[in-house]
Amino acid sequence: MSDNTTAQETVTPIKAAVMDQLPSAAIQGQSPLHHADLDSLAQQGPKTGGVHLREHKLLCHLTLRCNQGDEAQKAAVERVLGLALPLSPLTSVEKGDYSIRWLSPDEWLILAPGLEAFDIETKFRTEMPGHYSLVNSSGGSTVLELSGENAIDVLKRSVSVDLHASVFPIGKVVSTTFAKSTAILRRKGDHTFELIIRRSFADYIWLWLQDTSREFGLVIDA
Amino acid sequence: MYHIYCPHCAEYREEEEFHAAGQAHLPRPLDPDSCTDEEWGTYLFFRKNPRGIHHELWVHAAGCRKFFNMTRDTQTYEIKEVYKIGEKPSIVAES
Amino acid sequence: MTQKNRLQNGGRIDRSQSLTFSYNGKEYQGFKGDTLASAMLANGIDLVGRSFKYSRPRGIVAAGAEEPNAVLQLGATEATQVPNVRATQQELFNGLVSASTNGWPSVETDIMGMVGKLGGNLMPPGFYYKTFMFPQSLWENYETMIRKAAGLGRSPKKNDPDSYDHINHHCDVLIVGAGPAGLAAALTAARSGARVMIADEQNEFGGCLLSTKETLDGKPAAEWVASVVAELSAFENVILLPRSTVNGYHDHNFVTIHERCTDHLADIAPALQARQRMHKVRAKWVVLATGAHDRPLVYGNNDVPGCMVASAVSTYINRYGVVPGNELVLMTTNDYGYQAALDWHEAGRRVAAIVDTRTAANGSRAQAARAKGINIILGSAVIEVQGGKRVTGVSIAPISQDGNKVTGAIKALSADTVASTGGWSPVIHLSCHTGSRPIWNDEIVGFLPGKTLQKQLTAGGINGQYELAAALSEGFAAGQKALSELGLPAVELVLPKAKVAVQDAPMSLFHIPHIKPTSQAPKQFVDYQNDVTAAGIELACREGFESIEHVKRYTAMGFGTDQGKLGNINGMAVAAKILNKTIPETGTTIFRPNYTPITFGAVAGRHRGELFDPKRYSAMHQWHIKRGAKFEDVGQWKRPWYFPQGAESMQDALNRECLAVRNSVGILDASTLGKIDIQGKDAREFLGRVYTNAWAKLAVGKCRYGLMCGEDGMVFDDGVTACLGDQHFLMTTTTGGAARVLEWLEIYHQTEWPELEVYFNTVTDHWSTLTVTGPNSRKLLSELVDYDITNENFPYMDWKQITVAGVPARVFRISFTGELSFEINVQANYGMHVWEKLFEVGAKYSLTPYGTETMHILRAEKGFIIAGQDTDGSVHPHDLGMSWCVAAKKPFSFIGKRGMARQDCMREDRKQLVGLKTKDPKQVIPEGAQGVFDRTAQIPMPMVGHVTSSYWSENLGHSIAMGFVKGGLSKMGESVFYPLADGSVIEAEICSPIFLDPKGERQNV
Amino acid sequence: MQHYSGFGLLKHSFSHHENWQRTWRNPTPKKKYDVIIIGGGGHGLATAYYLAKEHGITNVAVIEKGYLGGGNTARNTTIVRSNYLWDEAAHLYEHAMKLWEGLSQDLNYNVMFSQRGVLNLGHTLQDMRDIERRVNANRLNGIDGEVLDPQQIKEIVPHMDCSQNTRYPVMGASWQPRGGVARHDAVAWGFARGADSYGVDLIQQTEVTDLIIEDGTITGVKTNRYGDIMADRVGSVVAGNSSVIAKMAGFELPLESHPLQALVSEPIKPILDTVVMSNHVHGYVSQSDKGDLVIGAGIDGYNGYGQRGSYQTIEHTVQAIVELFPIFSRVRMNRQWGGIVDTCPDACPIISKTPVKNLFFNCGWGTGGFKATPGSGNVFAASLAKGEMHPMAEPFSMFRFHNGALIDEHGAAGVAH
Repeated sequence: MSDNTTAQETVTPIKAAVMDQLPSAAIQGQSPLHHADLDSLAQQGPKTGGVHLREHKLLCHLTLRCNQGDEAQKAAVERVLGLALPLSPLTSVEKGDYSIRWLSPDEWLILAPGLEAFDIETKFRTEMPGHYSLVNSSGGSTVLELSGENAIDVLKRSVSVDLHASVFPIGKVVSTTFAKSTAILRRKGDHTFELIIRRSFADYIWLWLQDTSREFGLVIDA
Repeated sequence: MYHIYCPHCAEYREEEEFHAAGQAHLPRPLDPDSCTDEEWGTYLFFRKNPRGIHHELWVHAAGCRKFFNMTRDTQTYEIKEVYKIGEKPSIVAES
Repeated sequence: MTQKNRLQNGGRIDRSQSLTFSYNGKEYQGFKGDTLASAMLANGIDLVGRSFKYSRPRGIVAAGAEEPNAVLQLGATEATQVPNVRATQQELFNGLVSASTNGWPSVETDIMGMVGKLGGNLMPPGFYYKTFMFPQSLWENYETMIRKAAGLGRSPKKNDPDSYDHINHHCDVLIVGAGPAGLAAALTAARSGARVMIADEQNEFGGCLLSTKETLDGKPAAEWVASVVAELSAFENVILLPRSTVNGYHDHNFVTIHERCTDHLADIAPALQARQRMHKVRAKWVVLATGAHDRPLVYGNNDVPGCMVASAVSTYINRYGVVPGNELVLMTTNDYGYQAALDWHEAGRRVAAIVDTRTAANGSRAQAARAKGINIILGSAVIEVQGGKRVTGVSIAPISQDGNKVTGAIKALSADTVASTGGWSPVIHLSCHTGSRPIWNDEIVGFLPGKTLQKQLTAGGINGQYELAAALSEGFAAGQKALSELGLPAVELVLPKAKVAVQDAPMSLFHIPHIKPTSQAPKQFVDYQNDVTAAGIELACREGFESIEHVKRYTAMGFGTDQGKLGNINGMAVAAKILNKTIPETGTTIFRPNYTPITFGAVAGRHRGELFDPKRYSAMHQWHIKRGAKFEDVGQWKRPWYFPQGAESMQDALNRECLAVRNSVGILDASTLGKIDIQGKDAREFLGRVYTNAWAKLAVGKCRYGLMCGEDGMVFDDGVTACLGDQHFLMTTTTGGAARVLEWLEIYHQTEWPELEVYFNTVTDHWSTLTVTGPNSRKLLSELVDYDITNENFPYMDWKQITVAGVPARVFRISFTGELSFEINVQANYGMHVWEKLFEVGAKYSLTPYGTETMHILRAEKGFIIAGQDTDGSVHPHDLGMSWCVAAKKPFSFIGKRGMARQDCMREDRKQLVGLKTKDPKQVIPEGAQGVFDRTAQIPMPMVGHVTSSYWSENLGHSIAMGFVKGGLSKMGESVFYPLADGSVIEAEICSPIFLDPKGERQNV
Repeated sequence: MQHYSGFGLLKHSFSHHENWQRTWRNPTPKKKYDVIIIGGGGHGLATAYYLAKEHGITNVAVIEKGYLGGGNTARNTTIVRSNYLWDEAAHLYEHAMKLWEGLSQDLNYNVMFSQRGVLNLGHTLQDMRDIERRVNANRLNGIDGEVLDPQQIKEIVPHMDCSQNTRYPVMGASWQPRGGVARHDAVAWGFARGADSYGVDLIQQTEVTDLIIEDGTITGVKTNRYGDIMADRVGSVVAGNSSVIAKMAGFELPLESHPLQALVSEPIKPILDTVVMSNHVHGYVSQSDKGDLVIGAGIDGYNGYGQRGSYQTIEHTVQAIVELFPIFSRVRMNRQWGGIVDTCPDACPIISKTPVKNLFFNCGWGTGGFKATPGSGNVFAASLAKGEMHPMAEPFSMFRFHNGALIDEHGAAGVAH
């Protein structure tokens, strides 16, 4: 580290600071819903209900900003992730543990296994040409999966976008208002949706989901 | 409540995802220091505020975070068109 | 208690399910399927209330949303009280408790009734405006009386135990009204595969078909309804909403529907269920099939209980098996009216007469009445009724065919019920909500929906099509039209056959003449609920209130909870007559949401209590709670305000926290600060444009404080930005300003300077920020880091990437306290770990957690500003004495530069931020105190500026304050006086705002 | 003018109220007036009234495109207060307050001005600093007001939730006992009747379609019903439509017209005896003498002349009211509507000369118009009479937006009213 910083004073300053933000495995991270203790709720809570909730915590979240018209950049993304940048609005691509969500014409959200953030960032910094930005936002958000036959009923109470399968097919992703917060919503199956929410709003959304799903019965999945 | 087509997300969304950001096509003077107080005050505060066809800036705040232009009738609330920053409106008030 | 008006059979009630309800403390029986109104009529209850102005006895007039009188108080407990429930729309349930709202001591024997009789004449419209003025001092007493008399029901005084729900929908076609037209439209659209919603305010679908004896394909109409409902229910893409009132039609085909989920079960909702639900629908097309309301005629004493609208009589007989009286006189201007008399006759009770205002009546229904031997009196009208708490008789007289005068002798008839109809009024309310003005139509003698920009279709009664066959085919046509507009395939639909009645033209008549002039005739009510009479409207016109909007506002016509559904058109007719205008010339009547009232709870939905607004938490929030922190709301964030120990007072806690930081070490959770990651080769240039100071030369590894102004030159945010890489910066903003600053950067980048290569992303939630500050902070931190953090190796205003407690961190050596400080930034998932580790090793330095209040005091001792507290959008950097932070020489004219150079911004005597030292060091000036130079000046005193920040400084042993003073920066050493509310005056000396360590040595060691 | 009194009512009751005089005439306009006022709302009618009463200028026409008092006067929530922060605004609104206090008697028309007090709630520490700052300024300006703690608030509004369990607990409030509400229509009608009695012509259902301007000086107006009507001076008092008139005159104003929505509950028995306003949770409520809860909040964010706004604004407002008064959850919302408010960048009005000689503007009242009605008309009348701005109007010149001498009342009026 110290070498790194002394290097900063030398003539060729690095363009962007890339940082391995993870401690050794000995130190357990706390997801935004840590205090809700979903694990014990999953064990002690009800096993049947119309709505199932599961948190996919401590994943790697990277926000990529670049030029969708730049072939070299698109090629670089594919080299790094083995996935092509989804270019049409509101679409996403997924392969194994890697997925990319379109957020705006020059913004994408990359999800990958929690430990890989630094490797991916480093690869990008060597592979990616031109003007772009890559930001690690892993600590700032978490992923919730809502499933069950009433999942859509809870969502219709929470977001104003049209969720009908004819206009919201599997793979579609939208950034939208969620109750009085916001979320990135993606359809993963007929009855399965993924919510990416901001850390500081996680408790509010947790309360909201409990309230809206009460009449259907909420099951926490481990 | 408006139903607004976002030219970047390429679909209609509810008004709650957006907000208006004032009159469109108000470029910042290139050399502010050479503006008189009157010119600068006009740039800062004075607006067309028309009854009828109006061109205004909106932002898809809860969506793609992109600004875009809207041609809207401020009397009927009819949205005539949306178009990206840098583009010109195709519908303008006759006067 | 027997139900004396209940028929042995017939109706849609379930006689096997008897229900008990109470009205004004007395118990009654009704049946499942009853409304409260039908059950009251079945039990022979005539009196449902007293009118609010004249306190006249009132009975049930109608059978639906248009009812003006039967407005009752519901609720068995204090918490479940519901004011102003329309008995005609409330389904009966077992144990329902209801009461009338006006009348003292009781609705039966009402003292105010006497006042009404005597004083009524003293209360023409607008009488308030003409009196209660003298003496001025008594107005408050007058007003108290007026307020007591007004109002209908009462609000509960305990909190609502029920919950309310919201749900969003998108559909191809939304049909409003499930009568014949609506059902036909829905079936058409559904069969084509469209996404269909159909809502109806009643408890079951069918609309007028539920209260008619008409047949379809020779079978009872209800059978056709049942078959259609069954088919619709089978479609996956169809949503059926009974008990759901479309209350508002908004722009771009946004429609709100108020569903009463459990109001028919009990006055408190069953467990887990919402009492009511708002459906928020975005429909591609809307079909209004809202039907029409029967319009009563205006005649003398037409408010005596027993006076009803004609169609309501049929509804009570056919739908509820209730005949609301024994002896009926029907007054009509049209053929439809006859149906009430036919139904009455068929129910086996006496029809004293049908009084038809026309000189001839040969339509099918008239013939049917003749065939049954019913006495039909033509060319005449009921000019007045007799009776107090119930009609006892009527006066009938021949009238001229222009409807303006009585032309012959009066004949008296005995009767206990008078049904009247002046024809139908299409229910056009929803079509008006988005600003479309209705159009008068002479043929149907009513208003039709006007031109609209909405994707709206109309079918049936709303179009003035009152015959069943026509309504059905219009519904079908509307469905087909919607399908073709949507590009969906047309469908086949065989419409059931309905009998077609031969019709005579209706007579255009609203206000029945009397032998006396209107002003002297018995009261002829137009708007029952607001006690508006024909005489009152004529008076308003005579007084110059000629626009119908003026008439309505002067008389209050149409401002009741029924919004003039029965009265408005009659009122316009009365005004038109006296003004010698046509009805449309008096103006149109515009209806606004809501069609019928909806509860505030339903509108609020789940967004109440802890869900009213999000609470934002940092990663260490649970620790703060365990440590007993008191919290402060900053934007949506809950930030620790201070950490009291035991019974410690707030001031004691603050003193302890402040001393700890200055003498050893304290820690602040600064995670809520906005953080924006900025990357790109033009990032530096961009910073130079949005900050007032210079950024061109900031080296990698360094931090710098920046001020942000609007184009008007006024400060709106500030913060430290670090250079992470040559093309990579981390900007921090105030907690409250984070979102606004990010949008500020984006709007300039996207609209003004798109050529600059730079990207902005929020990382506020990604980083936890732990501020360790105080002389012992280095000692403490060095025990947890893998790096030499001596001043030489890690100087002030540098940042380093090192590990803290095993977690990789970016540590910034910046200080908001003036002490040696380290701001530790770690990925938020590890914030709690590092925070707890710091306390483990920090114990020996008695590491002290502190909150926002101590932070405020410490920074004030150093004279650091807080944007939003020491600024208010009207101060520029020079006002703050921060000219050092303005780089006027920058090549680019940064945002704010030109603004702060405007004439008024250059004034010498602007209010400027200075330090304030009270003459009595123990005195703390209250924040917000206003200063004056001349303490002896008379009120209004010339004020020179207010105190923005003021605290007791335990460290300094005296109070400290910052505030604005006119020309303050050039008045050092002079006095300002602060006259307080208690009459005392605090004197303070103008000084530098830097009270502690002016050279800034403590933070730099 | 026929005098109104309780005795008069009694007298007329014997003749069945058949002999009441017209409240105002319905005249055909003359060819020329000394002063034409465009806009027959409260402010325009008050201007005409005071022109005649205090300056003897009676050759005046008020030209109204709809009916008298049919704009924002008929659409606001009738709150009256004068506890503004900055001296200029405070003095103007207090001038209005003093006129309110004798208005019913002055007009011989009961405008039902009810000084039941106005509470401005604070929910955060910064709210409370701002409240202290404003109340102190008010006190030194001679305007009544004090800062109350939650216990004192509870005594005034027993049914409001002043507990600590709410999302944003009430920390305190400013209290102006002299504030209150008035019967909005009566204000317009009272001024109209008064002006008419001095001979002012009130021309309704007549729209000004253009201004007649000869080398930089206005000489009259064009109308849709009566052609050209000439005048020595013209005052524009058209609130939300000010930019439209300004366009006719060839200049722009620092104004944006926004929808401002309001709503009422069904009438209920007296439950709330004062006016409660909260900037932070964004809503305000009072109870009319008819029993309706009169409720409003912030403006819609976009420009709009449609006299209606967006549903989510209504939703947020009602949520705020239910948060403050959980007991109102089962009370029902009867009607909603919208006005067109012309907002200024500094939340203060424009009472000003214009680039066109003899053309004066009174506009930009935003959400603060109704409460200022008598004061606004009074100082505007004085300015029109003398051709020079009244000293109290001076600071509100439209040209302050050039030199930067703004009067920033956002702190005091962040939310409507």
